Amino acid sequence: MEHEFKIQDKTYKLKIESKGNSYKIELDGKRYDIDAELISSNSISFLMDGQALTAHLAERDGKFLVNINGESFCIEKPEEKKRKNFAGEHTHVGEKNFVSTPMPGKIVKISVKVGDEVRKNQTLVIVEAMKMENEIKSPIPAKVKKINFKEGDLVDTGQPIVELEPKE
Amino acid sequence: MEHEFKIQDKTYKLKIESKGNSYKIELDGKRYDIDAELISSNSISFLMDGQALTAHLAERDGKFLVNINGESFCIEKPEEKKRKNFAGEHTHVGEKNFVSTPMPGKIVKISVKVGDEVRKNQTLVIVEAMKMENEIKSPIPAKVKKINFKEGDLVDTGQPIVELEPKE
Amino acid sequence: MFNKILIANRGEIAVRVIKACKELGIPTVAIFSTVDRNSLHVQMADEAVLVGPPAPLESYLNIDSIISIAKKLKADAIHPGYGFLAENPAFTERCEKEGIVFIGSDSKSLALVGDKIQSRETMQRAGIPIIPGMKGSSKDINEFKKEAKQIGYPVILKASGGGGGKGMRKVRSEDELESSISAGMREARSAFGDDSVYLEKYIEHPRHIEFQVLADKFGNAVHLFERECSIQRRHQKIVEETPSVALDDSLRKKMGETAVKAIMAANYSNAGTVEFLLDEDKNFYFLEVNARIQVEHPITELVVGVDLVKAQIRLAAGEKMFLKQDQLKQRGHAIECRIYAEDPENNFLPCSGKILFMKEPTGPGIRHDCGIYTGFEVSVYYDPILSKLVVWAEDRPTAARRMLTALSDLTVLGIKTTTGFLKDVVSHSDFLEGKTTTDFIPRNFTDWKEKEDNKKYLNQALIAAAIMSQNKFVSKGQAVEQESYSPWQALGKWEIGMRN
Amino acid sequence: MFNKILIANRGEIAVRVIKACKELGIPTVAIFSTVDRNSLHVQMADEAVLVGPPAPLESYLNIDSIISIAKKLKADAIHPGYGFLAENPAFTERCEKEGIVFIGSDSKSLALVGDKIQSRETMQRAGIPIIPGMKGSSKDINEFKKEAKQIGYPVILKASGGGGGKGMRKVRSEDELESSISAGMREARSAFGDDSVYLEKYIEHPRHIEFQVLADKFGNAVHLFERECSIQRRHQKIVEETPSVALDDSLRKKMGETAVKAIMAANYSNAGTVEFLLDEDKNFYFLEVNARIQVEHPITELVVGVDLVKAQIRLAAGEKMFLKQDQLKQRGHAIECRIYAEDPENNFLPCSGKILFMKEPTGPGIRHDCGIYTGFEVSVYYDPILSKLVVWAEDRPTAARRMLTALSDLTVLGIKTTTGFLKDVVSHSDFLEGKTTTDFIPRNFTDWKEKEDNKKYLNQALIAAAIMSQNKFVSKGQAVEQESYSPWQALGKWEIGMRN
Repeated sequence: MEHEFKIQDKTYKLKIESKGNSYKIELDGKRYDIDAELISSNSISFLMDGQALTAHLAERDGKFLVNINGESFCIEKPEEKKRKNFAGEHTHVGEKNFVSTPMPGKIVKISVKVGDEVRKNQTLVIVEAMKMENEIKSPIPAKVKKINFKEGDLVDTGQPIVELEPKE
Repeated sequence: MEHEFKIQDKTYKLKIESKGNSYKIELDGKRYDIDAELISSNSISFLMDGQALTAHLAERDGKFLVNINGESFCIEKPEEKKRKNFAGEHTHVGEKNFVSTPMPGKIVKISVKVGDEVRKNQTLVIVEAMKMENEIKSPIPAKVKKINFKEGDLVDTGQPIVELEPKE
Repeated sequence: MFNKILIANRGEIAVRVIKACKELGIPTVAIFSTVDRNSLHVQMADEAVLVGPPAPLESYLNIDSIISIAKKLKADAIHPGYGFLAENPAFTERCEKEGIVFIGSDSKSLALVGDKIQSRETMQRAGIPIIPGMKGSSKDINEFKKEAKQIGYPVILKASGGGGGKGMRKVRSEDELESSISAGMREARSAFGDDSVYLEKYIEHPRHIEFQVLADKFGNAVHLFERECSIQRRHQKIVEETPSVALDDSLRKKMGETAVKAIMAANYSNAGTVEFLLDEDKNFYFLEVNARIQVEHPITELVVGVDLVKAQIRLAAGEKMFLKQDQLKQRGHAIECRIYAEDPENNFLPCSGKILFMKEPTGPGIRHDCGIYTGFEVSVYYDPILSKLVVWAEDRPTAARRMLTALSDLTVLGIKTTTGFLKDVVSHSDFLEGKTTTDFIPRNFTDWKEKEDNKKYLNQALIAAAIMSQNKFVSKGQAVEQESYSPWQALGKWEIGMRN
Repeated sequence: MFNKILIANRGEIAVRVIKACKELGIPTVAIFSTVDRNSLHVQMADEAVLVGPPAPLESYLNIDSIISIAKKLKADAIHPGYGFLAENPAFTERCEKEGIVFIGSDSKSLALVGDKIQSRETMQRAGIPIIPGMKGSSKDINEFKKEAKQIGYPVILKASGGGGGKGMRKVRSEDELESSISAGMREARSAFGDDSVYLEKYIEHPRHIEFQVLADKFGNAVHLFERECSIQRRHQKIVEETPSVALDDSLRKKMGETAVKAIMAANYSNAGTVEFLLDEDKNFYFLEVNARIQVEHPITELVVGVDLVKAQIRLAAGEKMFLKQDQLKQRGHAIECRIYAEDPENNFLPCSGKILFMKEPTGPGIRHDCGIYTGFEVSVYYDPILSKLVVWAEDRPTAARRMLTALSDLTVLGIKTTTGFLKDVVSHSDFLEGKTTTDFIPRNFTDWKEKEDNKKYLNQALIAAAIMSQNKFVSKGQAVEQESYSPWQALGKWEIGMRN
């Protein structure tokens, strides 16, 4: 069986054969003989040529969250990814020409109004979460096209708060 | 809905009505209003008239094993009990006229042979488990009827090791 | 001693206080907001009562509700923890009026030390060195501008009403002054219910050294030595240790005596901390009195061998000072790392969400003061502190090494934490050499990223994911059935059995 | 320092040693028998190798296999833990021949102190008080009978080759002598590979007081004060504490000096414990030297502030003594409770089976040295110790109280443990008053039963069971889906999705 995974932008392919708790795995042209035991529903104990390791795993949104000896990995399964929506992604800015908050919170201040021209890095909105204020700034010189919230509103990640029209 | 439970030889009946996480329970003629939250798959957090409690539970062989603030309970569900076999029970002696080991181990010595007359508390068999020797004694004055194992054998809980014929 | 203590807090500090009460045999009342029904402090207390909606002003800052719960349940004392109402003289005064013992100092001394400007004046009169700065707060931007110019940039903006970095901002030039003041005032109001702010001289490359003091109600006080808390980001301490490598015995003695003098000058009782800045020439300046149990109190407990929370309760109950200064000794070295739900790769923005899996480090010399568990939902409403990992060892290098292995053993899946960042902090050469000044983080860790390429276990992580993906385990039907004994799942199967 | 250490043990002590090695930066090799593949020490070591079938003689006592694994993996030192090969001079000698450092004393001194009769003679010559008893072992029952008569009943039968209560039996009269000797010899052979046993005078109402000693290879030794281990059942310690209430400073000093003298007389190096009996008139008698790290070592670590396992490793590597006697101080009080998989209501018969759910106690002053976890299968093959719950506090009453709450917080479902029994022990008035002699358990706890009728939470337990039984949670389909994020279960659902 073959598996394809992504970590950040890099793709990895693994071939895997198993018999009971014994696995033969091919990765990057190297072969590994592995004895893997399920220690709990979130933990696997491995022996790889004598090397002992315990991996802790959880799964969410088509991704494996893995921790081995304090190192964290977020491993995407590309084929599953497609079936998921994009909620929870950090869509701050960029191609979409709007700003959003990277974490849910309450809008305490909106410093601009529709039609305003804004500098790059000018503060547009202040969102308070966990008692800290976070300034949401304009990533580009732009004109404010639309404002979708008012002060006091709760706002979730990914929701467009202020929509922008880029200036050349 | 009604539930019947047994702890040791005592039977308890509970009436229970629920709506979301709210429960109305009647037990021993008393009524309790309870807010119960599932904290993990083995733990419930209760609020009973302000009193806060966390119960840890596991289930095996038709029994709930419950621990609350360090107090342990073994709660049987009689209706489920019937469908289980009796393996794992501590059937030392008694009505069945045989002796068995309360834990799995290895027979290191059998001190009697078929036909022997034995006193009450006379050692019949020595079973070693976890590096400790445990003497299995005759619960009654009796005559040895049958011996089902030999020295060196592994023996499980509940298996009749020596069968006895009671003496009047 | 008290009959019942209400804990007006949540998270790890509420858990810590409940444990102390349990050991003292005092029943506890937890309060919780609607999003905190499943929090650990609710599970551990003897009684737990809903205090209000999630917003702090309506729950953990809601004085009327808290007092009425205490009276209804006949709690004769309230422990405020840190944050929330811990340093609010109005709350303390209300407790005093209602005949409930506030576990802390009295409202008068709290009002004094809680007002940074007043307390600076008091300390100055008592002969304690202070940092040059504004004599009072103001609402007038021009006054701030004038004062700032007089003190000389860079200056630092502080909230009069509280600590913990809330409302605090470094201001480099007049350009930044106005927006900093507005933001600082809003944060101050939200955090402390008081928007007064003021300015002080910003000292370059200082160390943050604080002294723990315990005082009874009869004018007796001892100090329990220092904590160095120089490693901060956004003026929030993240790593603390004791002893400080910057102090020798004579400076330690002098600062300790000054700390006791400061506490006496304020007529302060119970546990309090006197914060100093120590400059590069070993001059020290009074910063403020933290009139509460500190987040970082465990390192003192481990090195001095005194339970500070129990001491608070005993002193509040009117016991005379039970410790003698000359019998207090430091032994070994302790370090604390604060574990926050924050994304260290994204400007430490707080994160919320569900803890999918957690495993706590254990072992000799490891203490984990923890407010979360597997399945717990971290909400957006409160301070993102999840837990405090504290280690003790015979000496500083051993403690640093122990902290590194303990951080590696701490597993939290499902939410970003500062753990990986902290591993790099405690293994950084400047940390190991004791070069810890308050600019340690900006100096060494600006734009920190986890070193993806250097990860040792990349292949193993991929292999783990592959084995999980392999439906082998599942199709064998072993996983859930063999490894899980949850009654829920058992009932699930039983249900199915019934339908057949 | 060593390049790699093989740990020739299992369970909590193997875990303890691996943690020490990790902090020292030394890679570790675990060995495991076929039933121990899922044990904690295998998960924590850097390398893990199958050593043989479950029976100890074929696995953890299999000298040839262990040596060959060490050589193959280039481990240059072996830590034996306690039990198994810890006090086997043949194993130590083999290590010496193979050029592998045995982390303990050398084979010559081990042979001396391991032979109780030889060591008694050596101690007697060195002027150390000993208990009247047989001069040597014997295979002749008549010699035992003669000696017993001469010493006077009651006498105590002991294994020459080891400690820990294995092979040890009190003999009240000549009637019991023969069967006791046979059983003792069998147990001794099974536990230590040597069936020599001997007799000693049985002292009434003694306390068991032992002193921890550390010695380097150059003739320097210090003691780290006493541990009182009087609370025993079947000659197995179950609760230990330090300091002992029975010692004053002058007796403590005298016994400590005697302990160091005993270690020197045996030319012993590394960590060793000198056991004494203390009678009602405060006379003390040498019992034996325990030539290993003790089960109860954590209480000394907490009170004296020294990591004994790391000290063992450093001393074995040839470091000179790094501690000075006059700088060692006791601070506060520590208690250890051993958590065994035993049924205290059924003559402490060992129990085996699966741990369905476990929750460890945590908090200030609590240390839990643990070899098990939720889902772990306790096998019948080895010593039934599951973990050690250790607390430290400022004083004895506070420590006892902390132990009681920590025991209440320890949850183990699925297997019987001694936890409930230990709660009654540490809250017993004799314990609280320090009336701890070795007959504490038979005196106070014969036929102990858990007080079912006195249980406070009976109704709540029934209600919990009822709520679980109510299919509400399950039919809502919340339980498994919301609360469990196991990839196995996720894959399970995904599988079903694929088939549709």
